Amino acid sequence: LSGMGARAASSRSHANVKYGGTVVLDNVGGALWTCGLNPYNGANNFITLGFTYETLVYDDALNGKIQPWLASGYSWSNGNKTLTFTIRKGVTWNDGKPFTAADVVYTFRLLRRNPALDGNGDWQVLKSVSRHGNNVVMNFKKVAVPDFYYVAGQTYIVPQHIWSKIKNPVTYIDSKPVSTGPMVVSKCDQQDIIMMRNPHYWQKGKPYIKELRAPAFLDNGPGNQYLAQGKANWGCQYIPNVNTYYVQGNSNRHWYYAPGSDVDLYPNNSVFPTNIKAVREAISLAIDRRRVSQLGVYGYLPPADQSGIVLPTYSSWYDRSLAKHYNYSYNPSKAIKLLESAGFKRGAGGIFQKNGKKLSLTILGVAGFSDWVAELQQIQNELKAVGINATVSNLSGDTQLSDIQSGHYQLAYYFTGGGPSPYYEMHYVLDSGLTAPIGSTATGDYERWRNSATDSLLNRYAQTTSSATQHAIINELQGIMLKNVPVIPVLEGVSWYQYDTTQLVGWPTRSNEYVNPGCNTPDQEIILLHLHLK
Amino acid sequence: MAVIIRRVEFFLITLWAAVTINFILPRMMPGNPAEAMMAHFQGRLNPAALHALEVAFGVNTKETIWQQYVQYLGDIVHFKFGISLSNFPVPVMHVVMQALPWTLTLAGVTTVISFLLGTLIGMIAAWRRGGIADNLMPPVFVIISALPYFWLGLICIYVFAVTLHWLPSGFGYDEGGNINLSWTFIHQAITHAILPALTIIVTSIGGWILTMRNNMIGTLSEDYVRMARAKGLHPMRIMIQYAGRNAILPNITGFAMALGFVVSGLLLTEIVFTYPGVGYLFLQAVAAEDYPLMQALFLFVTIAVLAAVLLADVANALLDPRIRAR
Amino acid sequence: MVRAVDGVNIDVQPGEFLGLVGESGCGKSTLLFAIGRLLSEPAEIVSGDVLFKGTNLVYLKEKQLRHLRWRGFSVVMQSAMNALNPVLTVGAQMADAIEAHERMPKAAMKRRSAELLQMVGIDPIHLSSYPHQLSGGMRQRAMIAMALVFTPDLIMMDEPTSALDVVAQRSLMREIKTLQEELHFATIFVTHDMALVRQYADRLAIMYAGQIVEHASTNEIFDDPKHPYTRGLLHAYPSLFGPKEELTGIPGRPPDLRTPPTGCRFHPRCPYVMEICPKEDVPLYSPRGDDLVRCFLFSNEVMTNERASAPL
Amino acid sequence: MNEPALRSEPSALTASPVLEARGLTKHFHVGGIFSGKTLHAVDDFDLSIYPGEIVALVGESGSGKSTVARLLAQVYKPTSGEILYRGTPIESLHAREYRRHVQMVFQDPFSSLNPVYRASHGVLRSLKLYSKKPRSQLRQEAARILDLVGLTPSDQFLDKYPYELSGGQRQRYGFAQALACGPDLILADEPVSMLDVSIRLGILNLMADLCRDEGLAFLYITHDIASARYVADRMLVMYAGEVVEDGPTEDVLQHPKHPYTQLLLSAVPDPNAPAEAAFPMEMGEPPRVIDPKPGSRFCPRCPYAIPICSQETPRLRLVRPNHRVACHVAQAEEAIAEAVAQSRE
Amino acid sequence: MAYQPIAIQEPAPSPATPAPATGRAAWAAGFVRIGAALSSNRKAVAGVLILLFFTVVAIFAPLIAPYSPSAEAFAPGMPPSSAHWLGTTSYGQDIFSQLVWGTRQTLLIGLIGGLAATALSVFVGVTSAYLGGMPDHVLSVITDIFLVLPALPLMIVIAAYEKGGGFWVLVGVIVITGWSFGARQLRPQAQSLRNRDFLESARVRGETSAHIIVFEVLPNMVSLIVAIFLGAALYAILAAAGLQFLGLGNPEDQSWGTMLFWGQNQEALMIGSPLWIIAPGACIAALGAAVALINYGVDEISNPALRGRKRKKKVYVVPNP
Ligand SMILES: Nc1ncnc2c1ncn2[C@@H]1O[C@H](COP(=O)(O)OP(=O)(O)OP(=O)(O)O)[C@@H](O)[C@H]1O
Ligand SMILES: Nc1ncnc2c1ncn2[C@@H]1O[C@H](COP(=O)(O)OP(=O)(O)OP(=O)(O)O)[C@@H](O)[C@H]1O
Ligand SMILES: [Mg+2]
Ligand SMILES: [Mg+2]
Repeated sequence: LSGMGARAASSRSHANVKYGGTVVLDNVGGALWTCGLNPYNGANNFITLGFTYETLVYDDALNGKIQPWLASGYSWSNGNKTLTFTIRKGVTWNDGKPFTAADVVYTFRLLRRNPALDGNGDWQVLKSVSRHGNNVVMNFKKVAVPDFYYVAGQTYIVPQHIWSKIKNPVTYIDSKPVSTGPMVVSKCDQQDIIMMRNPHYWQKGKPYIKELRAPAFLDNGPGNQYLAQGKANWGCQYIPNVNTYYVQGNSNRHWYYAPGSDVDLYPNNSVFPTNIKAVREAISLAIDRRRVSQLGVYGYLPPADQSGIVLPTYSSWYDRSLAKHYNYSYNPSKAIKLLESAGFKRGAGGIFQKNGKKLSLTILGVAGFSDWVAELQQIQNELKAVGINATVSNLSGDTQLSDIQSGHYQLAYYFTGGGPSPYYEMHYVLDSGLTAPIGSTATGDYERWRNSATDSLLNRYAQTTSSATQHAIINELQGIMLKNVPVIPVLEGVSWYQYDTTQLVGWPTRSNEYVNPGCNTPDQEIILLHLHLK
Repeated sequence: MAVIIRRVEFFLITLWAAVTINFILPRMMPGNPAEAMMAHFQGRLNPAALHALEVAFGVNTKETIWQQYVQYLGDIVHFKFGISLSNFPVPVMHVVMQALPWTLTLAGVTTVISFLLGTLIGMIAAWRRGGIADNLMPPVFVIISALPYFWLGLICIYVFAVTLHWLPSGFGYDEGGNINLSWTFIHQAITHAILPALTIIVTSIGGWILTMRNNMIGTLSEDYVRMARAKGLHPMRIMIQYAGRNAILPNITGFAMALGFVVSGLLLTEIVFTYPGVGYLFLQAVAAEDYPLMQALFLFVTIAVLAAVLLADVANALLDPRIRAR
Repeated sequence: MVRAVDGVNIDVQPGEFLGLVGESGCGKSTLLFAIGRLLSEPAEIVSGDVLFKGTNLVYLKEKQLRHLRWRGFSVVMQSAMNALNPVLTVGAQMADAIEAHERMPKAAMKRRSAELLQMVGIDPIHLSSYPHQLSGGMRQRAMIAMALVFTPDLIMMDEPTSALDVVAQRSLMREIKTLQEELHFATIFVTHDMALVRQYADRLAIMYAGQIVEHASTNEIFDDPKHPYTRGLLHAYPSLFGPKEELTGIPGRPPDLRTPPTGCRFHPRCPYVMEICPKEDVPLYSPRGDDLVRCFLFSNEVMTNERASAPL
Repeated sequence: MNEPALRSEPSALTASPVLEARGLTKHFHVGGIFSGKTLHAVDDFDLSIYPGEIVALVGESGSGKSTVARLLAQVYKPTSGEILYRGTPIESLHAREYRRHVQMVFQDPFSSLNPVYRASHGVLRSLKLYSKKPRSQLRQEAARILDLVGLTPSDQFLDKYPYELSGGQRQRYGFAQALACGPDLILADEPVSMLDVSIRLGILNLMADLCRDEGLAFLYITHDIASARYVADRMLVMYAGEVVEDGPTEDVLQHPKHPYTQLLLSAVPDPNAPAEAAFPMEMGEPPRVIDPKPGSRFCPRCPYAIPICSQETPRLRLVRPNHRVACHVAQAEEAIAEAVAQSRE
Repeated sequence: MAYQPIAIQEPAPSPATPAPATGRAAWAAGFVRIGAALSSNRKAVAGVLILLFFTVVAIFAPLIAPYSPSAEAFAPGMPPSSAHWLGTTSYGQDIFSQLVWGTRQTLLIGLIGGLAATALSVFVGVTSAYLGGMPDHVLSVITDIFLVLPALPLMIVIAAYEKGGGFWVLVGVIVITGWSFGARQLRPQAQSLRNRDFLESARVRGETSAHIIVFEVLPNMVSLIVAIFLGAALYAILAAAGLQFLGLGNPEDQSWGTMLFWGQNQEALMIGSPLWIIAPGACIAALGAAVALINYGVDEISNPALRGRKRKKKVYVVPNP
């Protein structure tokens, strides 16, 4: 056995903890609740995952630390092609039925039967899942160690005795989940979801709090107001000028935003002018990321690093010397020099051009994201300042995504996907396995970066469980990011997180960041388990 | 009889047209619901989820547009609206039914109040031509009716909810309240509806005042009103039975239309006040390219308007014998 | 400011049928409305009195007036089409009138209404009909029935037959006349049809430009018209039966009441115009008997001075 | 009898007619789209008008007089029947060609002038469309026409606005517009119905003058039978969409053959005669013009009706020289009288 | 019965402008007539003054606005001061400058949207009424369908469907959803005109249908058309503000609606820059009120019965002779 935490989840003494209290979770869903809590397809499941359905392990996205959860242990074997879980004993479903390895196997087979439910793509890497007594054995098609995060950390286990009776699990609404988690949904209507403490929860004595309530918000505005009025004690959204609006000098109100994955400018690597490396470098140098952040979101999103490493979250993976060598800090004059040395000449209005082609491009943004609109406006101005004529086109979210996926763009502002190590983001933005020719849908690598060295690095990473090898590979990938600038990280996305200690304590804090803060799934369960009355 | 046949004919043609537009519009929109869902989650979903979503939503269906249309018409006839994509996997009917009562109540009550009040004020203003009521009310409310009502809503929230704490700023009822027919719930519902209702009434009443006043001034110069005076009738009776009743007739259809429109027109109000009605669902459905939901909502609103217009015809016929004869 | 009716004196005795004739727009309807205090803005009575059985209506409070209306005097309006409330049944409108002045059980009210309709030749079934369900002639009759609810002392009728063709007109006129003889109410009957009043009126008042120009018994006026305008009127009618002759009518056109001609208002069109006519207002005076006329031609002083020079 | 001879007898009766209508029929669709009801506004209308002739068209209100005029003026399309202008079917004439020669004066002088223009707008437009005179002389020409219809001083009347005009003046602008086209025939629809006596007379005299001086023909539609007698050579009596009597004016008035004509004439108030006794058919059902059944339409009100009246539609037949009537009874009487006369001979 | 002098107050004097003899002038005269009548109506004068004020602001925006509206050049969230009359946004833009520049687009939307919708209403309404029969039936049903379709949701669908939702998309959406109301009002009036004898008179005179519609029918409806235009303009202004507020316009446009969008997005009322929301809303309200007032005036002008009775009644006493 390897990589196993010694103890089951934190089990400190409950002696001096007061029970009771209500958590009011202010997580804007942009819709009224319809109580679709199906863990695989429910529109509202984000509010309950973790609290209700649980995963085999808890894989912390901030530091990659793995805690055993419904599985009390796991091991890799067969050249990392076989993964064996030992299923925890003494866990029961909240209807009192015991939880067994059969439920786990059932869950995975359910996903295989219904690709519509397999949102993590488990069966793109899995070959088979079978039960051996109290163990569950998974065979992989190919070595894919990083997929452990999805298979073990993001796949929610459902009860066989309930789900096997459901005719169509894809359209199963599941408004009262039978699950293993610490809370039980007691009421759900369009305005409120209320969860009560699960008395049968497998972590004895937990949770401490009695009730969790999540009102529905159509929009950030009312959600923020609710929070600011002190009606909710756990918030998960962007609040403009949070100190004025929310904290208001109240020492019980806090916020801190932990960076997770970058927001990038994707330069289309196969069209002019973003196929020119110098142009991409110049863009990266021309952007004053701090100011962009300041304008868009009051500086709450930290400026991103061209290496693609989210700091300080993954600082242990960061190659400082390499970054220093390439030095992508804000430097417009260097950007201009680069363009000049690449053969561009200043033309009308100070815009560079080469062979009669103007250095002008369109940036795709999203009209609905006001912060992006503001940020792109700033970026557009900064690019103009170095002689790049950028115009912003703000589209609807899905149109933008569709254009990005099909490669019909020059420069686009979009998210990246993350995971418990920088690998996940690197994989998302650089793996040519995810890309597609222009006109077809890419599921990652939207900029169409095709480089065999990169691909083999990513491949090698997927095969190893050795931390040292992983670090070495990530270092090399940072080199590629800095040297070739396939994508341009601009800001680091954060998990929005506000909390109120008037009644409840035990929140993760900047200094005690025991879990990825915010409202991530299933991470929010860990926070809940820590909360108790003052 | 002919009137009713003509009405039913109009009803059917309009319904068909609305249903068809309803079918075409969402299909003309670029993108697809799976991508909309991905975009909604702002990069938090695993890229692999797109495939799962497409399978679940049946995005890349091979059916021709005609097959889809026929299928669609068939479903509508059977009141099958399918599953809402943005609320997957909850059926559209459930989503709509959850929201509809709120909107209907708010819209219905406000429109009726606004119509009755406006009509009354208009009637009095015209009756006391040149009096204080006449010189003050119509212009003031006409100006107020030019206010953007959502903006008025924002200001009201700021003043009455945030600053003064007199009234709740949103929702249909208190947090944690239970929806039932208890007095507590009704009381909550009323308190929560006051601000949204107020903004709607205040901004819509001007139109009613003005049209009623103008109609009434017209009927007041009719010979039958002079005749009523000659007969020595009580002034109240002349104002209501002779001038008022004839003046209100042209407004009834407008009233019905308004009744139908507010169902969708409440949209901005509902957003501003986080009111749990169908208005917001529209926006959500459009943003998420949730065809089934969008179609159902369009259909419901169109039917609501048409039904209101039909009702107005009935009311007109009841109040105006001349129409009955035709 | 238009003086639509200016200095008019008329009187009508119980049981009398007074015809009021004049060109269109000369103020006939306005006069009737003024008598009933039914002028609506912007029209108003600026001076004068209306003595109804000794009571001056002009100074009566609206409330007192209400009690006098319909019981004392009633009106049949010019356009029956518009004078009935389109949304109430004929019966309801009659009941309205009754209720306003008298407490009466519903059944009695209905009986009375039915009686009245029958009296004017309408089937009482039409009590529950709406105005639009009646023909023009029936509507006129219904109005007359309504005016008779309390058998008032005075009924003012404003061109009650203008909407009808000759056949219908004649039968209605005959009914009015019969009713009047039976019930003995006074009638003021407005029309511009000379032929009609010739047949039905006891006395005639001829109006021109807001003034009465001649007021005498019907026979007197037809046999010996005095005012040149009356003469013109009589000479503008082609006859269906008499000999065919060329007619000339009255030259010129009616004056604009905003700026009425000075002196005698008819002088610009008058074939007998004299020097004095544009200069002095003519009073309505009686050259002989009860007949009144507003023309200098018959004034003694003028006559002696100028008669010789003016052809008559 | 003082016969003022307003104008010479219609000498042109022998010439060819200006306008001929044959079997003119107009049905209106009434009710909703699904109700198949048809209103027979005009049925089987025949007419010939000769140059210099005035034909009066009288009849009950709603009997289809205006509809006839509008059909002849091509404002309505006939349901069936044909109209010939000087022997040519009008379909084969250019629209403007026909307009130029056949003009109409509308019933209501208050709505026939466009309130946004000077009253002379119509006259000037007509001249612009049809006059061969140079543009600069159009105004002069218009003034001449206004003079002709008695709107003097014409200079002043050229610049007046409709709201400044009295009814009689408006009516004459209508005439002026019609005249400006230089027509052969004017269809005058109740041109005097709402005017008071003196204005009425002015217009009648004007028509007579025009007829005599310019050889114009008129179709004069009216309720006022006395005025028809005053100007018209021939008189047509309509009842419920059908012509029931047609003959020289004096003859029709002296010898009315159709019971409706008799009723009509008896009802005209006569200032020289006191009111007389009721006429038997005064009251009675209004005629049925919506989906009528065959038979005489006057039958339900007719005291002389015989069985055939309710079964067979009577046709117009000659009963006296130039005098035709559509009545079974009158025709039968005439036949008997003729037979008697013949047998006497 | 005794002596009866009666006075009738003259109706408001008929408009002084003479009716012209030619077609084009009839149009002009129609407008002149309305203009003249408007100037005598106090409410309308107030409306026109407000409108003029905004027009001047829009035309001279570059001169009036102290700063560039989009420059994020100042400290964010500043309260009103002499340098920034209305303070700054949370992006550090000058609110007053934004307000001034925003006048342009808002006015343009009202003008262009109103004109286009009116043109469509007139075209459909009048054609339908004039042609009658089947075309009338079809056009009326189309009008009614557009009237019955829920406008705001339809707008949202169309606005979302056209990427970015720029100015022209906004105008297009407003026109598509806004014309039917006017057409519905115009049709009966055109229909009642259609059977007026002066049109048949023109037809008998030999005029073409096009000539009759343009030069005989329409000049008679100038005041209704103006009223419809004002209604449509008001609708356009409010609808555009609503759409932009929802983020369905182009958020980079300078207009009052987008200001509301940004202000609401940044929770301006809560973070101490309330003027960011209050000012543009108040401006929309003022502009809307101006249009509503003018409309009110036009209403009174086109319907003489509605004219106010502001003049004191003069009572003339006629001396008894
Ligand atoms: N409301 C009003 N405003 C202005 N002038 C008016 C008003 N009512 C009537 N008049 C004027 O008063 C005069 C008399 O009108 P009135 O209706 O009494 O005429 P009439 O003799 O009844 O005419 P008719 O025979 O056509 O009914 C007319 O010149 C008319 O223009
Ligand atoms: N456009 C139309 N649509 C339907 N019915 C019509 C139309 N025009 C006329 N009618 C009907 O045709 C019949 C004849 O009407 P018309 O106007 O010709 O009568 P008229 O003899 O001129 O009557 P009046 O003397 O009242 O002018 C009437 O019953 C009328 O209702
Ligand atoms: Mg009158
Ligand atoms: Mg007619």
